[in-house]
Amino acid sequence: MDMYTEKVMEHFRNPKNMGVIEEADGIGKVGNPVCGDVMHLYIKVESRNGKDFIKDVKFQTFGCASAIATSSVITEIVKGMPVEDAIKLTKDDVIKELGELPPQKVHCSVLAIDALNEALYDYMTKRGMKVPDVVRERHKRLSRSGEEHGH
Amino acid sequence: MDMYTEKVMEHFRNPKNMGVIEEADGIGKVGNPVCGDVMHLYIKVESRNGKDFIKDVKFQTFGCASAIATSSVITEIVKGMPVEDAIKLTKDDVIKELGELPPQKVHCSVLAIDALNEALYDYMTKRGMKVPDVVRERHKRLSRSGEEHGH
Amino acid sequence: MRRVYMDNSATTPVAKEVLEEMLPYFSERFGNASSLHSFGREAKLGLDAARKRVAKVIGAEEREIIFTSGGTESDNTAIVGVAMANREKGKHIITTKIEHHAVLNTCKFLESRGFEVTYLDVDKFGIVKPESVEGAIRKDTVLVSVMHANNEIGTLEPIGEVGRICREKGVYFHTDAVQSFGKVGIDVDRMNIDLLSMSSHKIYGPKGVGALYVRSGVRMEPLLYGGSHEFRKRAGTENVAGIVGFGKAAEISMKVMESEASRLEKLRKEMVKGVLGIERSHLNGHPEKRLPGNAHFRFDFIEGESLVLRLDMEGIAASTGSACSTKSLEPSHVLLALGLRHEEAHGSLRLSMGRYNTKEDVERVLEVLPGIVKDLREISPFKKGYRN
Amino acid sequence: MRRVYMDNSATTPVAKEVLEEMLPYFSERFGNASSLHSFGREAKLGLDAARKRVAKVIGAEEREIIFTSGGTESDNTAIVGVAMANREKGKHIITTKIEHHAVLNTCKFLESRGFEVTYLDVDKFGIVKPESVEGAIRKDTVLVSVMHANNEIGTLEPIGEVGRICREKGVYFHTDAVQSFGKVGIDVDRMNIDLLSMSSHKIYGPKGVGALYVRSGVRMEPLLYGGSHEFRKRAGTENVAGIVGFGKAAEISMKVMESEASRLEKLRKEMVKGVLGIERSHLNGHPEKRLPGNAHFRFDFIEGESLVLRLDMEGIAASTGSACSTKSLEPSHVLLALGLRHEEAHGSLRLSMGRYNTKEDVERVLEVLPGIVKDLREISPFKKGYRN
Ligand SMILES: Cc1ncc(COP(=O)(O)O)c(C=O)c1O
Ligand SMILES: Cc1ncc(COP(=O)(O)O)c(C=O)c1O
Repeated sequence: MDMYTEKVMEHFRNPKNMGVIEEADGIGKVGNPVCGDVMHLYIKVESRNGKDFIKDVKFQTFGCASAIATSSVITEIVKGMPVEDAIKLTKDDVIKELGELPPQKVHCSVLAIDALNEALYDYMTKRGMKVPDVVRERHKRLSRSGEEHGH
Repeated sequence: MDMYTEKVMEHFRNPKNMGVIEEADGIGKVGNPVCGDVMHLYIKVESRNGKDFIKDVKFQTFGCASAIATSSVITEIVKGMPVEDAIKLTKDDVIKELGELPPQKVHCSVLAIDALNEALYDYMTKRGMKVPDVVRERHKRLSRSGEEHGH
Repeated sequence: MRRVYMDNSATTPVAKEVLEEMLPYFSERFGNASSLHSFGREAKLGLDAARKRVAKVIGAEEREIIFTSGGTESDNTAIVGVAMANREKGKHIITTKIEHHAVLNTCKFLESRGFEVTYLDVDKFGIVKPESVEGAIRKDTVLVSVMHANNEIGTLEPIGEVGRICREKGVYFHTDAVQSFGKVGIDVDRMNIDLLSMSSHKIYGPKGVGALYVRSGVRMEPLLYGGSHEFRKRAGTENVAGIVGFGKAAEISMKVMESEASRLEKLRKEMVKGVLGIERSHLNGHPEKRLPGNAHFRFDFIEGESLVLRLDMEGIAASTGSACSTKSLEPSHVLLALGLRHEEAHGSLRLSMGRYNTKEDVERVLEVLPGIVKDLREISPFKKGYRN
Repeated sequence: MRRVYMDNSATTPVAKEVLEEMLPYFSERFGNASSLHSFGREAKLGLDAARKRVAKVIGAEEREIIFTSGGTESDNTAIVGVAMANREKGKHIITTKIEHHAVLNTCKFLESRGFEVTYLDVDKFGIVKPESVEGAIRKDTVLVSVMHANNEIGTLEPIGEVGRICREKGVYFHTDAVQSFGKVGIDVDRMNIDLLSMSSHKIYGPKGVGALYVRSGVRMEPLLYGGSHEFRKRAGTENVAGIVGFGKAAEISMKVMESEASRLEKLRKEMVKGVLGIERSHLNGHPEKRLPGNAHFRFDFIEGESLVLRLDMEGIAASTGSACSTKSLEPSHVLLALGLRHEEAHGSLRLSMGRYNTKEDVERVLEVLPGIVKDLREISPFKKGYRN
């Protein structure tokens, strides 16, 4: 068995949506260079028929191949997704999309979910919206310890 | 390095002087089947010009290749030798003749010297001769413990 | 001179198909299986495939197979590893008097570290009674180690029953299956085995490779510390070519197991019949419950090493018992455990037949052996009986 | 795609001449070296010749060479064996913070058994000060273990001076020479070395073979118990084919040592010069006192694994440091010991050149590496500096 699935390597080789959104509606920054992974996620949100959609999303990542691949894949998953659905995503959705991650790399999928959470939190608080409990809890946990992101 | 020298193997393959001397002047029996080696040595002695010579010698041996080879070689060494010289032989004479013995087989050369000693002792006491100290001492040691023969 | 190799219990030649499968892993797919790059991944693929093949032979899961440097390391790892990891529970180990030195000397080492070891007796055929295992288990027993097939006399032990008893009593059960692996059917689940030692060079694979089966959940310390190889149970850069060869050898052995067993049994029966025609010769071990290819004899009044060397002069490779003890002066601990006297134990000869032996090989042995026995008895002072 | 292998510190391909010398020992001269018969004696001859060749490289006596299953086993045997055999004298061991895990984790194991271990610091180049060894030696110190060449950054340690100090103080000195054996001159007498670990697969020999030099008279317990192989210091049927290969590999290495060292040093200098042309790149380890073929870098703002995998996509095999730790999340303990920050330690790349690397290989790396670094920095949130 190879360490990484072909899908992981594909995203690593050709990461989608990398870069910065200059006028982002929400920015999520998680991870810590000390631990070897940092992910920055930028989102642009659009309202259509009273529903919020993630219109655009970009990332910057410092980290191993699976950190880069999970970053890329989370942007693909959420691009065009209603915010209310994006909130419900978990690390398993990321892993399922990639096929599999080696046990010691599962934390990268958590990192991607965390980055999304932080971007959504940032967006919601900036707009003065009510932040759903799940997003608030996750944010609290993440801000308590900048160094902990699931491993 | 092979375990045994070519000389050892030669004597093992074609042992010299094996068998019994029916009317032996001296018989030496040493070793113990429990330990895996037993040697019987038969000598026939002849006097010429007032000097005793080992005229004939034969052996029977139960044991490993080096026990058989040392038996064979000691018979070759002593055949025709004055008794007074045979008394002075040591295990090193046997080993030198064979080239070398593996460390765990050195006791076989001791066994051969012991068998010779016992055959000489037997011959001397039967004839009522004065037994030289070295032969008597060796005999005492050997008869104290039938099981000990140098290892 | 035509050479006849009859020492397959000591070691076996590497099978042609095995060597072929190994070759690319020396200089092409040579990567370190832990490396991230393509050379490493190619090596890892070979490693994983071999693990699957070895696991299959004994009905194990892949992650329960740890590759080692051979049967000796497997035995040491199992015994020291389980004893040390469970020493809070107790310091008592049970084994038998006829184990290979890789088990016995490891137990002796543990005795020097404060463990207590019970060495069970065997009957005159070399079989350990399952009830004696049951009777020896105490509250502080942490491990029972009973070999599957004895390497000298070939006797097969009732490890299924021993396994059942150990499972009932909640004691780990290790079996040294170095001689039986790939030759006799093994199912670790059905036989309730927790740890099992294997060695590649006994089944036409390369030397220096072995494996240890460790049931999931068994508490065991590693013997070798270092990198996190082999599920963190055995450190050291994996011997990929060797392991690939072992895997192939295991696969072939499983495929031919039944046909080889019946073929070798026939050869053995011929051999036994022929050799017992020599006066004052005896078969050691059980007449039926033994490894298919193992024939083990003793001859009164002569000594084993001489016999082996005389056979060697005729181009026949045999042994007195185990290869490791050929240079020792002690008679075999296995033969003594059968109740044989020292002088009887000195006159033993093991003819272990394998995949490349034929009917002609047996005939050749039967042609020269009687004369050699006669010759050696000629030199022996005991033509009629042991006396000094 | 043309493949370039630049991970020779992780492992090397088996040299053609080595494999050729091994081949007859698989299926022809396949006997068990402990067997009395001709098959066994043929194997024994191969074993003895290999022992002679290995001994010669380090100026040792043949009987001081014990064959093992690799560098890891050699390290474990030396450290556990000496510690346990001398525990009446004391339970203190000295080593460094930059040893291979085969040494470090073995020391950790001994800590769990009541030993005390001092882990010495190194300077920013990875060099341990001999005076710090001297200062750490106590009455109850039984062993000092300092590696010869570091496997990640390639730094060469002043083991001659450490050896002299240990000899003066009457403390056993072990050195892990797995990376330097056959590449840098070693003389166990001149350097006052008591125990020295070697591994075959780092010098174009097969994997799964190694050796431990043990000076005559050194008190050491075996790690593997069983038959009386290897002067009773390491049980287990000898891996004859592997050992023969190791012997040949050792012989070749000695012959080409000097010419290879100067050739590789040239390649390395070219590589270093080229790579340091990339902005914010750094050389790790000592600029001169290092293994001839080792070039070890770090690049700000990017992570090593990504770098290795991107190079792999271009057919270039490299590593972040040691192969064994590639799957761990921890940054290298070696780089941290140099005083690098965690985030710096994550961005490392080891390019280890060997016998089959050419100028073209170096050029190929220098052709693609700058672009890859640039790409990865594009994705990185730290284009200008580390901040969160
Ligand atoms: C029953 C048994 N156990 C253990 C071993 C040791 O295996 P290895 O030679 O692979 O170390 C052997 C053979 O030598 C054996 O026959
Ligand atoms: C310095 C050092 N020590 C020990 C080892 C372990 O050797 P082996 O892989 O042969 O077990 C290695 C390589 O893996 C090494 O580089």
